[in-house]
Amino acid sequence: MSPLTLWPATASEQAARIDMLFTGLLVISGAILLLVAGLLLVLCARYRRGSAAPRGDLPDFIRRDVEIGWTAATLFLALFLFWWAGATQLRASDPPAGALEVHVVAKQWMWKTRYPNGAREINALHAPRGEAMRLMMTSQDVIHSFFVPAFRLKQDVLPGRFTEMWFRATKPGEYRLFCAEFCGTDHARMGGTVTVMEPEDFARWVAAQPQEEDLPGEGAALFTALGCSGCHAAASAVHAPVLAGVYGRMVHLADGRTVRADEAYLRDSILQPKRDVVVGYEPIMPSFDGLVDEADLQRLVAYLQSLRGEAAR
Amino acid sequence: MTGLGEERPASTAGIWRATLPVWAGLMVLLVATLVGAYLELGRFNLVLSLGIAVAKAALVVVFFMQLKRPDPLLRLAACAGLVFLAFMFTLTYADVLTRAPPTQPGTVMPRSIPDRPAAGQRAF
Amino acid sequence: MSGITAERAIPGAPPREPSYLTAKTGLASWLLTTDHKRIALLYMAAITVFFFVGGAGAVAIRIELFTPQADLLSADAYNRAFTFHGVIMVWFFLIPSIPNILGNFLLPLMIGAKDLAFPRLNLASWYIFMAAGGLAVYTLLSGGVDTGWTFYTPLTTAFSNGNVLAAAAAVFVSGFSTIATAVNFIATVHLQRAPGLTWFRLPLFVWAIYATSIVMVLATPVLAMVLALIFAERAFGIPIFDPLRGGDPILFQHLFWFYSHPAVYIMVLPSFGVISELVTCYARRRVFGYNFMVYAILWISLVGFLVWGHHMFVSGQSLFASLAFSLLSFIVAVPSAIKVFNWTATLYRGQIVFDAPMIYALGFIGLFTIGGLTGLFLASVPVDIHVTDTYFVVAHFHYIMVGGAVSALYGGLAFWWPKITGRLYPEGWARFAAIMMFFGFGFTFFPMFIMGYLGMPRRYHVYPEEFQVWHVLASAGAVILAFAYLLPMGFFAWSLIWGRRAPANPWGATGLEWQTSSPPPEENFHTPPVVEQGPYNYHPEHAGPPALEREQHQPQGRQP
Amino acid sequence: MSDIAARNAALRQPWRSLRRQREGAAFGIWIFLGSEVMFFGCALLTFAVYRSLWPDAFAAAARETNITYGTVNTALLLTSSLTMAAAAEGAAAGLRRLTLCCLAATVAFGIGFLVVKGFEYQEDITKHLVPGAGFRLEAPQAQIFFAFYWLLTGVHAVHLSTGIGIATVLGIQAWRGSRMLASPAFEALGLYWHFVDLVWVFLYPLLYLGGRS
Repeated sequence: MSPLTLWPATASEQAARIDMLFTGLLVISGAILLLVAGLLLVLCARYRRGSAAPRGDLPDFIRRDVEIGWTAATLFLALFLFWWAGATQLRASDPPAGALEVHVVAKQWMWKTRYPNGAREINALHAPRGEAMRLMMTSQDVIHSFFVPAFRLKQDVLPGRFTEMWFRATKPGEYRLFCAEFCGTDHARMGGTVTVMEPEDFARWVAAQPQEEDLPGEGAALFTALGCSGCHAAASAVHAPVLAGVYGRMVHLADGRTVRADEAYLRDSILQPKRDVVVGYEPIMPSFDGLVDEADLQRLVAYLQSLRGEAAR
Repeated sequence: MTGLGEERPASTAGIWRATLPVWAGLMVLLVATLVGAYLELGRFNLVLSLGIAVAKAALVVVFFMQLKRPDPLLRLAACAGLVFLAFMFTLTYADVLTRAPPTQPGTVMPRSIPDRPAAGQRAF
Repeated sequence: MSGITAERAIPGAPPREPSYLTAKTGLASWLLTTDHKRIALLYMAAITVFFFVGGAGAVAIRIELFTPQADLLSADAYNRAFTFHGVIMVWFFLIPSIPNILGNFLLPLMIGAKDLAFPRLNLASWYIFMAAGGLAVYTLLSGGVDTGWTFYTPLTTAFSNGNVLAAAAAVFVSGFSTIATAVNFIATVHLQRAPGLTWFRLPLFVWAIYATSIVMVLATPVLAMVLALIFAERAFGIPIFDPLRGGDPILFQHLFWFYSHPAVYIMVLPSFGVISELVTCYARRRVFGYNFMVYAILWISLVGFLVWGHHMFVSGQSLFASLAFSLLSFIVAVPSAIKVFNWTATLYRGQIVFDAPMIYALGFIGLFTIGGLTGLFLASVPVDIHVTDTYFVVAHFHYIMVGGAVSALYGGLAFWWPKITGRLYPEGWARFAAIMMFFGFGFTFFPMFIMGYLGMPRRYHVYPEEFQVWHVLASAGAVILAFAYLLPMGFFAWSLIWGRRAPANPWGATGLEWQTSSPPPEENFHTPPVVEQGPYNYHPEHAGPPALEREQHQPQGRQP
Repeated sequence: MSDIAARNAALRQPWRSLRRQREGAAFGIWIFLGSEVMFFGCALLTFAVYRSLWPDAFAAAARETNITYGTVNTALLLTSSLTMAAAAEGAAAGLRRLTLCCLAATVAFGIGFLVVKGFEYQEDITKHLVPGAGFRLEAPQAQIFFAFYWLLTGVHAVHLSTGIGIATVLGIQAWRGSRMLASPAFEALGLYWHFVDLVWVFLYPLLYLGGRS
């Protein structure tokens, strides 16, 4: 990059819209600034001490009408800008259905990304041009912020919850990724690269990534290692529900409710087992809150999901 | 501004006559809120107990804190905090109540945090 | 450009009567004084020290950022430097500066009172401030704190290895001082006004200090509580914002910004008051739209409480809340615009004199306009998402708080220097310093807008090379700015000994504070004034010799 | 005659009249109380948000508090407000005996409150209701409830202790005669005391009455 860049690279649909809004704001505020500065200079020159310009009382219309006039004008301008900015934001708020979903986990001081097929990267994100990509982000420690200037996008990443953002890249190239929320010692070094590729190249790249052991397989290992199988196996002495095929089924709870055993339900049941106890069982399961981290949870849930087919057989 | 110290009871008996009924009212409300807490009212338990708290506060403010005296300055000062508190509650709840479910706290468990007190991470 | 100082100094002034400065002597007469004027000087001494301490942090930051690598400071040292710069400058310089120095000194004088309503509380407030300052300096000496001045959880509560507890305690204690001063100011304005001084005859500076005090009283306790929560969580491990136990770090941000956005108005509203006094005096004109100016001040202090969420557009706050806060933020821009327009319009048909305070005031209007207009960018949700947490924001708030508040502080100090000390500052040097401050400021902070939009994140001690040119520009500008700050300290100090004696009203100004001698006697007025007119009773029609002109201006008050 | 002398002795700079000075004191305290409203309001907002996020954990946690102690303390504080109101009125009316007796009673009720609170704290500690390792309830969010329980009652106790201290000093000064009954300090103390009482009036239902039905 040349040392005197004045405008950042524009590489997403949203970036183009924000640039337009930004330019509009520049023009409007530039005009206001020129007006104020011009008035100041002209008035200072004309009414400097001892100049020949006439003084005396102000006419009534200046005192009242002008004041009301510019108050109203400012208010309308403010409301107009709100409408423009708000509309721009609302257009971009919901991700399109079928967006490619990538999980992002932030920790001091790195970014970890994981693609749907299990490929993983650190401090890097690859994205196909022209396709929507949705990032589901969470943090393992403090608040970070995922910031790609070329996309004009930024979203804080918090521990204990997901935040999401989406974009559709428009221009192949390599762009900077920053952490924008101060996160401790090496905040300034918590960055990486976002690479936008042509869709074919992206497909080739993803396929070529080393495939890690599949999530369900890792989940199965955990299921044994954490002792889940001790109770939830069919032959167990402890009275606990058998989990084969539970995913996606409706289950009846002890308090009379019926819920679908979806991903959220499974997560909750691992972390807060006392909350939604299935009818006919005692609330004896310990909480695994703090014992399993987010990645482990994803593995376990993936394993339980994989059992669906088994039960159908 | 109206003066202070006017229309005030000047005798011991007068003072008790002015204050004891308020105290009695407060005690009645205390019993009421205690009983109310054990009634099965669902969400309205909170409404009831806070309503009674507001009533008690009103008694104290109006009679003990002398806001019944027609001094606009003091009334203004007394209301200012409440008005801004209302702003704070409204706008904070405008966020908390409209967040998408995955962005509420407690959706994901972060990895246990190293150099913090190991307090309560394990509930068993 | 003809100055009024040179012509105004009255040769062979009458023998000086005892002033508040000379009425009593000895260290105890200063440290135990309940005289608001002396307490103002105590604050001035303390705040000057903190300005240097906070400034040292800025110097370290700007030197480090000269190159993209970490040369001077390690990552941790840099984090401590900017945190300390922020904490000291916000709570120990900007927030107390104009209210506690100029406000303390001028408020009773401007309303014709003998003192503030609660003089002993005023002194106590200074001691609390000093205790807080001591804690802040202790924080620095004990290794500093590396959380940023915003103290975001859970970094602050669980991860930071700095001395968070001491820093939080320092800010917490300083809050008591702020609240005590504000209570004092509000009660004074309500109950100590001179006979005839109705609300709409108050100078705008008094209105500004009054509105600021309301903001202080209602916002500071929220900061105090939220710091207490942080303190408890870090010190005793009780979970409040802990995500492991269902806590919500965003809630912390709501509470923090509920204080910290109004805090911006605590810093800038008093400047509005100062600028209104300066512009009217040097344009020799009644302020344009006095009532609108008053309503604008009150409107800002009210709506200023409702816009805090614009700091949180990327925090994970709901879109609905973001849009609501965005609308309110655009609306709060209106009264600020009114003020800028009205100052400009005050110049119309004036007799403008370009003395140093006026140059500071004109510089203020320019810088504040840029700062305010870039506020529109930050109120727009999509643009803010891109530029928040970048140097764009850094530039924006420095334009408001440093370009604005510090220009007003220096302008106000120069303007009231004769009243405070009884000496005239050297006009030529002061004009030079004022012009230098304007340009030095522009060189330092304007490049930050550009690199902010390019994507340079804030709080980075190492950065990609493409930003270096802008950082070098900013650091070079900072050198000019530093001289512009130091120079007035030099000539103000010089004037204490060699400056010419000031008459009671060297600028021919109309405020009540100019109706008493310079420096004022201990009891402020020999005979309590009675007010019969509105403020700013200037008459630009006549541009005669200054001495004549002074008599033509009806003073606001009269001695009965 | 002594009344006028007393009034003059109570008048301070920069006030022009005692009446105005009294109004100033009351107004100053009211502004300060506005600030205190925001102080406690901030914590109550945090509490309210968490209560709406985790209603079950908060109800379960609230059941663990000792309602007997809480109720007794509420009664004690409300009664202390009665005596404080009588003391302030008595001082304004120049009734020395009433003022001194009622101030003493107020201080006694205040100390009584703290003593009961001490027993309650002790019980809470033995019942493992301090957030952290070994906390008694399982839901992690219950710890947040108790974080607020300790924090709010603690901050309230600090306020109350301040009130007790000031009341004691004023009482001794009035008894010795070094402070005139006409001084605005009594009314100011009264306002502060009632405010501390009001804080408890709201803490009581929030901390003790939840989840009882």
